[in-house]
Amino acid sequence: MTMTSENVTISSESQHPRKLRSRASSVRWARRREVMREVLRNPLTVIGVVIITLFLLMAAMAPLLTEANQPDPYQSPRDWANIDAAPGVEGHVLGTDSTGGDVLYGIIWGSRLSLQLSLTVVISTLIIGTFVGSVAAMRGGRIDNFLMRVVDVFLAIPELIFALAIAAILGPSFRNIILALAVVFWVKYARIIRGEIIRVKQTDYVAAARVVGDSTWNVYRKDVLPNAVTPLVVQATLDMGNVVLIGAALSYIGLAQAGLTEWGAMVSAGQSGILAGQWWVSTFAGVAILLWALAFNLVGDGLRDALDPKTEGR
Amino acid sequence: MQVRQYLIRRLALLPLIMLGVSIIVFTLTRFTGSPVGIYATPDMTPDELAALEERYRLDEPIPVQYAYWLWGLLRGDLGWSGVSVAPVTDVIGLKLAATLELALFAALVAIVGGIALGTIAGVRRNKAPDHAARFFSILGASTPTFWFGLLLLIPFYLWLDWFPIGRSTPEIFDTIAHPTGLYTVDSVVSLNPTAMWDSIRHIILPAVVLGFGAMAIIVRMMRSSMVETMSEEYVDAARAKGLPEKLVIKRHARRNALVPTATVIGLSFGFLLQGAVAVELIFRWPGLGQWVTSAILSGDQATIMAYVLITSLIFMLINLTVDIAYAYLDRRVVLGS
Amino acid sequence: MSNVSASDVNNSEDWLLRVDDLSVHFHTPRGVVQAVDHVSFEVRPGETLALVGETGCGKSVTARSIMKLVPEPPGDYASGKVMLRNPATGAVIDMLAAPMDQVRATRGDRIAMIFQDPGKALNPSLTIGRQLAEVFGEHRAQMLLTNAGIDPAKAPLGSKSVASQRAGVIRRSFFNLTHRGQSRALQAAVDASVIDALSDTGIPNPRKVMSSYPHELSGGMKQRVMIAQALACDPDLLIADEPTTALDVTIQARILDLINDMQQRRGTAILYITHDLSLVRQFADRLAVMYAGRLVESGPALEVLRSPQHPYTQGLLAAIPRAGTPRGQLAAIAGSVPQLIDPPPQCHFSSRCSFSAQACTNHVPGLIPLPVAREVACLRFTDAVSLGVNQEQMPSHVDLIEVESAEAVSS
Amino acid sequence: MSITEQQLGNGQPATTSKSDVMTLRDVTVHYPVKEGVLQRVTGAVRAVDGVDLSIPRGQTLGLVGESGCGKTTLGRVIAGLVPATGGDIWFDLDETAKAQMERLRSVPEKSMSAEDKTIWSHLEANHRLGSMTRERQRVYRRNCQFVFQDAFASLNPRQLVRDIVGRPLRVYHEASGEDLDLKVINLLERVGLGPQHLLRYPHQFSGGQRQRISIARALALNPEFVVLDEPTSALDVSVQAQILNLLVELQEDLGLTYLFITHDLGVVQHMSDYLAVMYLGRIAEIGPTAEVFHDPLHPYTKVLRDSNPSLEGDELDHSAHLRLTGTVPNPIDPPQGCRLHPRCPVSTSECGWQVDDMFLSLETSTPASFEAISRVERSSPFAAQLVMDDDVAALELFTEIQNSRSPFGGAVENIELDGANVSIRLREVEEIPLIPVAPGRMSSCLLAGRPDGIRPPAESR
Repeated sequence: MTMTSENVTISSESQHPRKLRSRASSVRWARRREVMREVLRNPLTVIGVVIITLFLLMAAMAPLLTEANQPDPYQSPRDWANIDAAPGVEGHVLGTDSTGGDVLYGIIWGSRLSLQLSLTVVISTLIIGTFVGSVAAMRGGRIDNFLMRVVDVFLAIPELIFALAIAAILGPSFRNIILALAVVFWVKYARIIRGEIIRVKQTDYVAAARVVGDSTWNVYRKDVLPNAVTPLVVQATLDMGNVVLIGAALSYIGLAQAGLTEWGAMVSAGQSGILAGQWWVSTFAGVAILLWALAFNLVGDGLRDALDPKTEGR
Repeated sequence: MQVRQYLIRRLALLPLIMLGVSIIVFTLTRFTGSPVGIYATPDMTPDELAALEERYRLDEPIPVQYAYWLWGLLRGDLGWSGVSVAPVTDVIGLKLAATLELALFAALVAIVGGIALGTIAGVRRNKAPDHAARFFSILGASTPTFWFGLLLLIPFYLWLDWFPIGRSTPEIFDTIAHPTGLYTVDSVVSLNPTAMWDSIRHIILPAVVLGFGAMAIIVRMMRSSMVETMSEEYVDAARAKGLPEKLVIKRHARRNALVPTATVIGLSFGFLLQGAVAVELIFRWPGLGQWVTSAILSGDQATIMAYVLITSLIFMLINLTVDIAYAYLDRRVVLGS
Repeated sequence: MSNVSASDVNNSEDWLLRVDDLSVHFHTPRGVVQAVDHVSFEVRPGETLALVGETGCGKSVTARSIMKLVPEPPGDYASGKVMLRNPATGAVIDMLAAPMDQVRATRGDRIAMIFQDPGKALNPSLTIGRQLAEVFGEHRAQMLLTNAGIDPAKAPLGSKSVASQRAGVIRRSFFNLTHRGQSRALQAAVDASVIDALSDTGIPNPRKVMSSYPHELSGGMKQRVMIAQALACDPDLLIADEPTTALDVTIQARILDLINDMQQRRGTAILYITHDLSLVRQFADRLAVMYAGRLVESGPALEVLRSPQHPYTQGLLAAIPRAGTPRGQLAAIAGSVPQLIDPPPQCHFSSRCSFSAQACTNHVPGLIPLPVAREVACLRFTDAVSLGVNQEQMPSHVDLIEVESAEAVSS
Repeated sequence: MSITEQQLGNGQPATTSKSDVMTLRDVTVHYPVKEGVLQRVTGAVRAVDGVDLSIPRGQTLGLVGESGCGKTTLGRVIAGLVPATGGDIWFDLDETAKAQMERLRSVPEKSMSAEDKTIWSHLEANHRLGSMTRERQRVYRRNCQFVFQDAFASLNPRQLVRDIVGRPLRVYHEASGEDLDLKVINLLERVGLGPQHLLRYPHQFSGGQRQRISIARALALNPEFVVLDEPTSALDVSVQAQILNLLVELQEDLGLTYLFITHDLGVVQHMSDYLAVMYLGRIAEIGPTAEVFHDPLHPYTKVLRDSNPSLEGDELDHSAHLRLTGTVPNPIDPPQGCRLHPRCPVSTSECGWQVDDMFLSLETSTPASFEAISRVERSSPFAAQLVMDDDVAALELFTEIQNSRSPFGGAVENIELDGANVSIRLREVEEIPLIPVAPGRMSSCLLAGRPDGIRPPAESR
């Protein structure tokens, strides 16, 4: 039993109802801040947040950091004079690849692609998954049964393999990788949210809302969803990283356009040079992928520890 | 016992799910047009192509094509693999054996390492070993397998030359019989120490690379279930009986912590099958992954479909096994609820 | 009415367990929780002492400290001793200071414990038989070997270790292969001991129960198994931590009957932890009341229940609904238990106490001996001079003579 | 106050008021049990199995029983949280309506006169749960509230107290904006909290305070009737007293009717006017609380009373107390006849002994005989043919049953020995209904009406 420091006591002059309303929202914000503080107490989480912030800055300021290549900024500018240049060569801090593409440029503009990939995939699948899972859990019965069988079919195929097949069939392009991952990822969310909603539906506070006579939609909106969403948030955070990992694997295999400043494609491009001792292209691109995934994993892990009721108080 | 009924139900559901998988995969492949290209040669005339389409019934509506394909599947005909220049069914066994061998060794690495690390972390919670194990597991989950493979190749292959690339040294490989298709097993069966050493040398590096990511998943699950069981009252009760701490951890805490971990081990097998694609590419391991990659790059639809079907089937069978193991490990479980 | 004063009793050497100035702290991110705060009491051989208090008062932590079962960290034995005397030899061991292997040898053998929820205190993945066998294997290896017809001195290493470590749990395959006859005899000896222990607690068909898993048994049966396991080695002291709270009243009644019966037959001393004062009356000899980590009152159970002296004990008793109380007029104690994170040095009950005075908020009342071997920690029994404060800062005073006469009237 | 024979027969305890808030007739809640590969329904957990009950207006009816007896399910059915699978639940019947309901309930719809049909459909539309009109449903919903055992679990952790307590008012458009805030403050003050608690989350309160919040929410719509499901069993005694006092005070001020569900006899004795004791899905005994306590008319009630530790009385000697043997039977397949008989300390040969009881007693008393049974052919719960391992075992079993002096032995109508076969037939007994025993008191024990009552026979002590 804890009495938190955020007890906002209402002094007598603020008991006027109109003031109460604004106090209510400030109490809610105070609570959110408190939760954030709880999340950020873990130093590993803070490291994750810092890395993510740096990546975001990098993506936002890409045109300022390096001059955008024309016409397609997502193709490295070719410096044919400096092929396979080692890091530190004039103008190429991290070296160049076998076509004279600047590694640093690739990493900076690649962060934009990664952001685009993870945001598109995670947000769209989050919406689809939440919708399907909610319908299944709230309706139950046949609808639930049917939707869950569909989910079973999707889950029967390991996600990378599924995405691989789709992307392969759609043809090599970064856009198709995004599409393929979106087709694959919603299932997980549908399943998570369904399980959580079924759990929450059995709680006494949902029963209490029904005793009061509130509508199903209101119960869903006020009681069920807010209390079911935590594991979904955690998973989505983790997936912001995972999506990039899988996307990179797909481009590594060769499912993105050639020469794209995508990190996985860069690892692949640098691979042939490794035997000749040109380690830098693959290594730096790989480090970028690793850091991206690591950052989101750290934050997701921290969120899970701080928010998940199952591990609460540990 | 309910386990048998549950098993029957799950097995009955299996073909249905496989049917669903096949429909999805088939529809996807036909989305992008006729797969006639795989049979065609560049110099064919449109008429010849049409004849070819007719021959493979590619001019029929898609549901009919699917029916023919399914009928073929039931008779064991998975079509023609363009990349292997052979019927899919002839090649798939060899490829599967190679991948399974790799996945099994990787699983061994992941399970043994994962359980050991997870146990230590769970017991010594919030102390140095715990922090290390947690960071290690997050690192494992964040490392791109293909990149990690490359990273290990540089010192161990390029510089030190400890571990060779590929599945075997062909000259040694050919000296023994291959009843199981698993090189390591076959070499042991044939009591050929040279082959044994060869098989081990080849598999270690790819197995470690592949197992690393899966181990991360197992470590975190094992850790959190150890933390949970360590705070159970029966652990205190075991201490109150006067049992030594080692026994308390082994017999009372770890035994029960393994139950939820079993599910994750099943899931991590999916991870292994996926990761195998990249690892096989890097280490030139002639398995399903390498096979499917070349199929993808040359638009060989029959091979892609066969690959997806076979991996899904393995994945489902493993999850089924895990569920049943779960029922035996945890006596309280009522299956299917 | 006996005229033995409290100090006489405390000085006598007739004790089994003496908890002396025990403090247990928990380190949390919010601060140090003083869960148990300078608690002292003793248990005499064969008697039942009930430790009573509400949720979070520290009674369970006290019980666990006796077994040294409080997890460190976050727990921390900040002060005190837990001394256990061997009634036969007079040797004393301090559970908190003794080396770990001595502590382990004592646990389960000389002190045993039963837990609140038998469903949680039994390992779900081991059969009942295996769990009981562990106790015998740990503490009675010699006996098992003798019963199996193996001379302990000449027993092969294998059978020794089977007996001592893993009795009935894992029959070592190698040993099993090489010493098949001995292995079977050993298993039979283990089984016999387990069956004996089970049937002693009135479990019907112990053979069947032995091979079942905990979830296959009802709650009452599981608690019987726990009792059988606790009493397997005939301990001197049984710690019963709310042993019937998770059970229905009809089952509770039977379990209490059983504990009573076992105590009478074996002369085990019992430390009974409970929140339910009405249970105490039925079978505790003495009673100690805890509030917010401190002992506030103790004495012979019936005396304390008849004429409680501490305002908290009085409130607690009055809050229990009884046949005679007019509806809606229960004497509730206002407010709730204070937090124990870095508490100020004061009487913890002062915030809820109707007698509370200024002195109560800046002095920690110590236990004061009362007649009839009773003790109470309340400033009402202290005089202002000894605290060095003015009389008007003190709560209304009660003279010891008055207490004595109240007892005389009541008895 | 006069109690007519008819009223008693209908399961209504003597009441001073004219009408019932809720009237239950033969209510059942069965949860299907699915089994096998195809998940066919093979049976049902009979959580509530044929309950007749009336809840008199303005009074407190206590409902006691042990865990798994169905008391919580029954409370949830009455509050409309769980649908009944059988029987009728009537809301707000006045005396005439109730008489009509009783008269027409047993008449099949076909044989009703046109007039009766109108009355019946009017009754159903206005009073019967499940067939009420939308408006009446709203009236019922507003008037019947529920307080949960675990207050914390019943408060949405993500809502402020203001939103939790004000929610009913919002749902029924009773208040909004400033008005809502004022009303919520009033409610909070009513239950002993203050405006300073308005903008806090449930986790910021102590257990007792949370239960106060949950009571405030239940009172928001000014209901007539509140189901209290173990409202204090998660609380410490000192806090429990606060909540009980509050509940009594609110009842007196607002004229509330309570259904007080609990397992704590001390609390129910203190709180309720009438007492219903449940065992295994059925009511064992019902009557005015004081009388039920003073002179129980069902052995189960007596065991409950004797098992309940108390601070008073002279009985430190509990050898005279009745105790139950064994454990609660499986509610999927409850015992025939009286549900208590296999565990009852005062059972007789008429209590409904069946073949399964025989196995149970054999297993514990003579495991050898039990193990020697190789096959059983049941023709009914009361008759079976046993095939034993050999003739000797059969003879042993035969003589054992024949010489049995237990109540079970008395129930044997016919037993035959033929080689290794033993066929046995026991007296068939119908389910024992709740019967009026004394004015205002009903019991479902056969012995209750008899001169010796439920006192145990001398030799079985």
